[in-house]
Amino acid sequence: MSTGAVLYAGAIGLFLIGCYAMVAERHLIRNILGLVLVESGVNLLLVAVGFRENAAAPILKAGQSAGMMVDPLPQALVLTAIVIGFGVLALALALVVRVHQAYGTLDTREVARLMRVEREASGPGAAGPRAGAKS
Amino acid sequence: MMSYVADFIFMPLIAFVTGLGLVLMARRVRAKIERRVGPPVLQPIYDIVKLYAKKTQISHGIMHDLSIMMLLGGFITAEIFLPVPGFDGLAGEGDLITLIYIMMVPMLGLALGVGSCANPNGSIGISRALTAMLAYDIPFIIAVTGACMAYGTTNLIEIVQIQQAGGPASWGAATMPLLAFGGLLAVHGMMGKEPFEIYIAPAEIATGPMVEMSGKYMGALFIMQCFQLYTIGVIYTTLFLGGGENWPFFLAKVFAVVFISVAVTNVYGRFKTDTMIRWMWKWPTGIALAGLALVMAN
Amino acid sequence: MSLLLRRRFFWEEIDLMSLLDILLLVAALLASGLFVLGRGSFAGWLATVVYGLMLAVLAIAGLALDSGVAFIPSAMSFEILGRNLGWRLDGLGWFFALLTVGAAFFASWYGSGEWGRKQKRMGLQHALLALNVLAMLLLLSSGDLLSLFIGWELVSWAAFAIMTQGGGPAVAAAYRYMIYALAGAMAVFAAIMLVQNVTGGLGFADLQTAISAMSTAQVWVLFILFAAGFGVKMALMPFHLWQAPAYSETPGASSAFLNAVSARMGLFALILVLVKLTGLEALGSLAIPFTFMSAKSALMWVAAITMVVPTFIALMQTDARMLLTWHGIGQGGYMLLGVLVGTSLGTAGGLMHVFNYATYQAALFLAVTAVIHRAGTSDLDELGGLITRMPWTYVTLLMGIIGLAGLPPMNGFVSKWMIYKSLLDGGQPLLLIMAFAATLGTILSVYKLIHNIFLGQLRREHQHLKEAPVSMVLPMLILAGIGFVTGFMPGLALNITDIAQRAIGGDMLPHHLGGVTLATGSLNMLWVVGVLIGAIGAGALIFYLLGNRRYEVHQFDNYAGGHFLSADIRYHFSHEFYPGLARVIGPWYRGSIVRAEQGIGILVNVAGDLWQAVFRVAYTPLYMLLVVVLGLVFTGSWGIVP
Amino acid sequence: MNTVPQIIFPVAIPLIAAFLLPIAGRCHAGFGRIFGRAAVLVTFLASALLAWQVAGAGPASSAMGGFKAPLGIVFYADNLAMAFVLLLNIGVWLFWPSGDEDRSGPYTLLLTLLGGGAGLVLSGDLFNIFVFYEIVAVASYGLAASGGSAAGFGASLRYLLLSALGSSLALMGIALVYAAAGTLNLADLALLAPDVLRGPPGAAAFLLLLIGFGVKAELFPVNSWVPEIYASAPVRVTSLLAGIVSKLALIVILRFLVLVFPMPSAYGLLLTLGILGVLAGELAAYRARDLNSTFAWSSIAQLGVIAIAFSIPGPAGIAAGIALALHHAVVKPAFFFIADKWRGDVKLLSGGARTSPLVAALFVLLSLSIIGIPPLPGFWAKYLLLDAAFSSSPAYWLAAAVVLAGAVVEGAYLFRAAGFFYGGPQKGRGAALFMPGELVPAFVLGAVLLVAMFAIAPLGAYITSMAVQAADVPAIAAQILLGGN
Repeated sequence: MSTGAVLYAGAIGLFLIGCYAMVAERHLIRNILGLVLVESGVNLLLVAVGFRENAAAPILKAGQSAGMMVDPLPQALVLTAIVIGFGVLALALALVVRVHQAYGTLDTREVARLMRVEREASGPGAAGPRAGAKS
Repeated sequence: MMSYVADFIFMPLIAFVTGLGLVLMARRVRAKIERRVGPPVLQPIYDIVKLYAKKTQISHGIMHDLSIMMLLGGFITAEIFLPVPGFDGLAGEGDLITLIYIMMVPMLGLALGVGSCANPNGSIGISRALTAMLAYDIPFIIAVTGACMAYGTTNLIEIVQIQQAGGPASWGAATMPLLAFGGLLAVHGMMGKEPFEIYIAPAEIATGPMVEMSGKYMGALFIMQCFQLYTIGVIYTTLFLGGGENWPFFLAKVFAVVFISVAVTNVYGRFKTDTMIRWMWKWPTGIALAGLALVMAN
Repeated sequence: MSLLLRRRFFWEEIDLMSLLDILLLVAALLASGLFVLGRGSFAGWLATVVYGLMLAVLAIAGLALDSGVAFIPSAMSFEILGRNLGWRLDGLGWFFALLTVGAAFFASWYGSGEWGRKQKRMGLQHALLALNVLAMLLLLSSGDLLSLFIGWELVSWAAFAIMTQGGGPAVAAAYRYMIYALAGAMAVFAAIMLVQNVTGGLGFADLQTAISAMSTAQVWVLFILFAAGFGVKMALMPFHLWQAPAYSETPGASSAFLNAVSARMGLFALILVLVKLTGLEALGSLAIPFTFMSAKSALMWVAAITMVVPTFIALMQTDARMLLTWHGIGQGGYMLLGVLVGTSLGTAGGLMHVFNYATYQAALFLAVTAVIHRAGTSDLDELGGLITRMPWTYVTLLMGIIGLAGLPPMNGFVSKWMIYKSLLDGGQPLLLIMAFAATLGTILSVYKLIHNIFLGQLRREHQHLKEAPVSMVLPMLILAGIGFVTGFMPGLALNITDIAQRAIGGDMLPHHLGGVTLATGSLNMLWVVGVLIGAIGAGALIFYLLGNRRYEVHQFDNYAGGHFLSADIRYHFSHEFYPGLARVIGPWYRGSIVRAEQGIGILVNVAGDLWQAVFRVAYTPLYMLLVVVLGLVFTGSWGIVP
Repeated sequence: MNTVPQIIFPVAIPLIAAFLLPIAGRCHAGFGRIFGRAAVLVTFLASALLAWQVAGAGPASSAMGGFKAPLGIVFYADNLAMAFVLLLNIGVWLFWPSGDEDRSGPYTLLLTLLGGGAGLVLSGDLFNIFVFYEIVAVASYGLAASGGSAAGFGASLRYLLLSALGSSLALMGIALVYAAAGTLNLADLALLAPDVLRGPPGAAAFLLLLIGFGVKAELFPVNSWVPEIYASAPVRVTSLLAGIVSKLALIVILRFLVLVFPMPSAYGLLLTLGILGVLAGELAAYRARDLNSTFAWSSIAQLGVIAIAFSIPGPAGIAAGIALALHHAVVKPAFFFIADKWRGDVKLLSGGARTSPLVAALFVLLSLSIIGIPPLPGFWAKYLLLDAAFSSSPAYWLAAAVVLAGAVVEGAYLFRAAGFFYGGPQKGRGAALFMPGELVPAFVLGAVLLVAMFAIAPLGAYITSMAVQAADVPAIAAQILLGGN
């Protein structure tokens, strides 16, 4: 099996595992880990797109033409994507902390149920701008 | 001009006198069937005179009086728009449809007058009478429509002419027997004879519309009955029996139409209102519709 | 106006541009003015006077149109998104405009007096009435399909606004109307866009080109969209359910206006689009496969069913206003049927019925409103015997119901006669029989109306009622009077319908003052009414001259079953007035269409809940992935989009 | 054809200001607030200047750092892009938090959103679009949670998970595009696309991009965050997200569709999702019990309608979509403002018209316009849509029928609410709730709507020219490539 094929298989595999974690797991942290896996898979895919068998690192030195190098652009993209993913991950974890503070659980269905209960309780009568909502 | 004056005076008078004869015939026939002697010839006139001469004449307000005028006026108008031998009257100025609707004016007048008497039995009678009208008018209308389609005109004079041109073979009764039969059944209902006299129902609602009618009000109703029998007879004759070639034939036909009705009426009991509607909308309507289909097919 | 006075044949000389512009401008100023000063008590009178002036302007326009001018153009026109919007008033529009402004005149007059003072927000009602008039004038003078649609929507929403004025149940009824009207409008919208797609334009001429250019299937779609869309407004079956409650709950004077003309806007649009532009021949040649029917005869049957069924539903009503509004639906069927027959007699009959209906229905509604004003209810089970208390209202109602039932000597008879005759001559006996049957039902039903309100026993609580004030009695008597005069001399009304008929095209109906003379049977109302009056006079002679003097007794001086009936014994036969009939036909229409309507409502509810559930229950990344998978599967196979 | 370096200003100014704002806020609280507003104003002025230039001299482009187009970061501005940049600016100004809180967080996020949003529509490069999309996304997660309520955090987290997964899918799509074409520059792609992106790989790439960006564009079925977020986020954030940000994502999708993937399967995909969105949104809104979720669902439907419009090939569809988008951007925020004042069951609206007649009138006006009643602007937008749809293939006729039927349902639920406003007994909440000050943005938008009604003719002409410009692929490609020179 060529390196490229391994790369693609790994990328797709990571992606699928991540998807499974996001869909099937009920724990928010696991969902987020799934998201991380999905992102890794996609990043790997991007790298694989730019990969060339037996090519050199994309550093322009004397005597090396662009065609002999690995495509550098996807790598730059992946760098950016990793940074973005990191930011999103941090924000997600921060939100998880707040959700846990508010609901005392990280079970997705439980959180969804509590949110619905809360919304319906704040329905007729008790309605009005909620606490802390500065609009 | 003079002919108009003659029309206006003589046509209602003839109608009235003939109507008296029809009423007499109805009562005599009934008496014969019931093995009674029956009233004398002038009995209908005696009745009317007696009622008009009564000392106590009770009026229930203007509408009550006005209804009597509408009653008489409506029928007098109808007589003037009927074609009879020698007098076409205004039959050319208003057609069959007009005539049918003019005949509803006295009906409405009577209904209004009875209503204004404030007697519930009268109102019940009117409710039944109007329902009955809805029942029998539908087959009647189908018969009329079919006849008009066949003759291609609603002009009464022309309808008569078309039938007379070909002799009895071209009479409506001969060319469209189903329509004529359906129409005859409807006409029977129109005369308010058994089994279609639920609206009077003497034992139940004390003769319904007549409950507050006394004296000359009742007399006017008698006159109305004369007109009614005559008008119905003439319309049927005009539509299906070739109209009037001359007075003897014409009167014979009119009496025949009414006779059929009064002769069969005694056999029956009384239909309930809904039974009457169902019957009228089943048999005469069905027969007339079949007749109409035949007319349309030709 | 000085211009008008200077010349002898002023309508030939003045700039015709101005007439329609004057009309629209005055209507717009009136509507906006009334919104501003609506609370003033003189607002109603001002509006009445302005409507009177508008009638005068319309009369001048009518003279011009009668003298052969094809239409009166407006200076107002816009170009939007590459389309020209224009307005012009032709004879057809003029005819309906005359009725609109006339109805508004009487409604406004009626609402300006005592009745209006008792209303809660009469100022707003006056303003909304003026708004309705403005919207209708815009619709009636539309010069292309786009302005027609704009006018259509304005009319719908203006009517909606005035319907909500009753509050409470009126809002619910108006809401129902709104949904129907909106659905109809969307159908019309789709139809005109279809026309634009074929021809690239939205002029009236484009519709004609479109129809000749379209395939049969497309023409069918167009026909159904137009017929259903406009049919909703005139409450053709099966889109009729909204009308009776919506019109009944509207406050009296406004309701009279709506009843008289609002639903007729649908008829106007149908005549314009289907009869004038499409042409009845084209409709007649649009055959329904595997039947003997064409689009035209299908529509005629729809009109006939609309005539019969609502009439018998009206018969079962227990509220005077509901009874009248249900009849309004049925009467619409007569008009459409007459127009669809297509002969000069039928068209004239249908149009004249529009005129007649406006007069007697407005009179009837105003009279019922007067009853409500005094007695506080229009429930037919809770009234009775008012003839002694409110004689003039009774006279109006009596004349109105004679017109509604189509009996001589009122004008309703003439137009119905023309419709019957045209059906007979047009070889449509079944439709004729249905028309007759509907008329019979009407007679029963209107008798119940007048009996339960005015005849029979007077209730104790009504013993000291007064007649309605002059400001209410006069307009309704005048309306009833118009009904009688045009019944006696139908030529007057036929002169007006002539102008509309000329605009529609086709043969004109020759007529004279008394009616029409045809080869197959004529009608001369001068004779009919003259003889009828004379005969009633003769009847009066027989009645008064012969026999003894009468004693007039009190209304309660009679007895039944051995009891003297008085106000203490409540025995007014009003509830379930036609029990036998109800037993027979009651089961026939136990609301299949009502159930269809409910079914659609339930369907929308369930579908809405399902969609909500789809979003609420699931954990959504799954959806995203599912769509990706499905999309990947199907992306290869997209061929239907260019 | 011109290159304009100032094209960067609408993107750069707010982003820089966003980073400076916390510092400014730390120095002095009041200064921080003014600083934020000032930054938006400056951005607006820069954008307006640019828009003026673009309107006068035609589309402009510029490459950052002097790299040539395929490698460099290219920005491209035409009338369409500038219109939405301006809209975003106005929206941020109008929906700037009115509270006097000291936290600089929301302000920073708003400025980030402003910069990111501008970058989103101005970018001429697929990956840049992705980056700006992420910036907008992160800003909107934060804004959605900025209400501080527990539900807000929960909803925001769910939104984040969904959106991040979508972004990953979009990135996958980008990878596919890159694998097939070897470039991510929109102009290059436009030129290469007919050769390399037809067929299943292109369709798959478009599908992934559509799903990814569709999260923000409220496309069915990846819009499940909408009801939650719009119910829990502060009204100004809701207005901004529903009114404007969702449109930016749609504009991006439109760019992909027109420039890179103009093929039947792509149009069909967008059309299908649009139709489903209309059905889902309208029907669900009909069953909603409070104003807030009613408008959230109806927003989904409206975005579906816009998606249908954009899925019609040719400038007519684009013009209809732009008109619908602009109309929706005016109407929907105003609706959300009204809904914010009447939270809870619609029945609580009872009698509201008596105490707040102006608000009720505004509600009716907005409802009429969004249903599409002439002569209000909403009608003309729908007119453009139907015009475009009817001159396309029968599939679009079906879409038009769905849109029209949807309008009926829309009328049903909007006027059910209006019925509560005007009818029914007064529930006693109206008096306390009439706070015109809080509703200023809504009234401003209502006034805009009325003004637009009288300017339909010029607006229509402008939108049409915008659409023609946006549909002219060769010119756009040439201009973007030119930007590198």
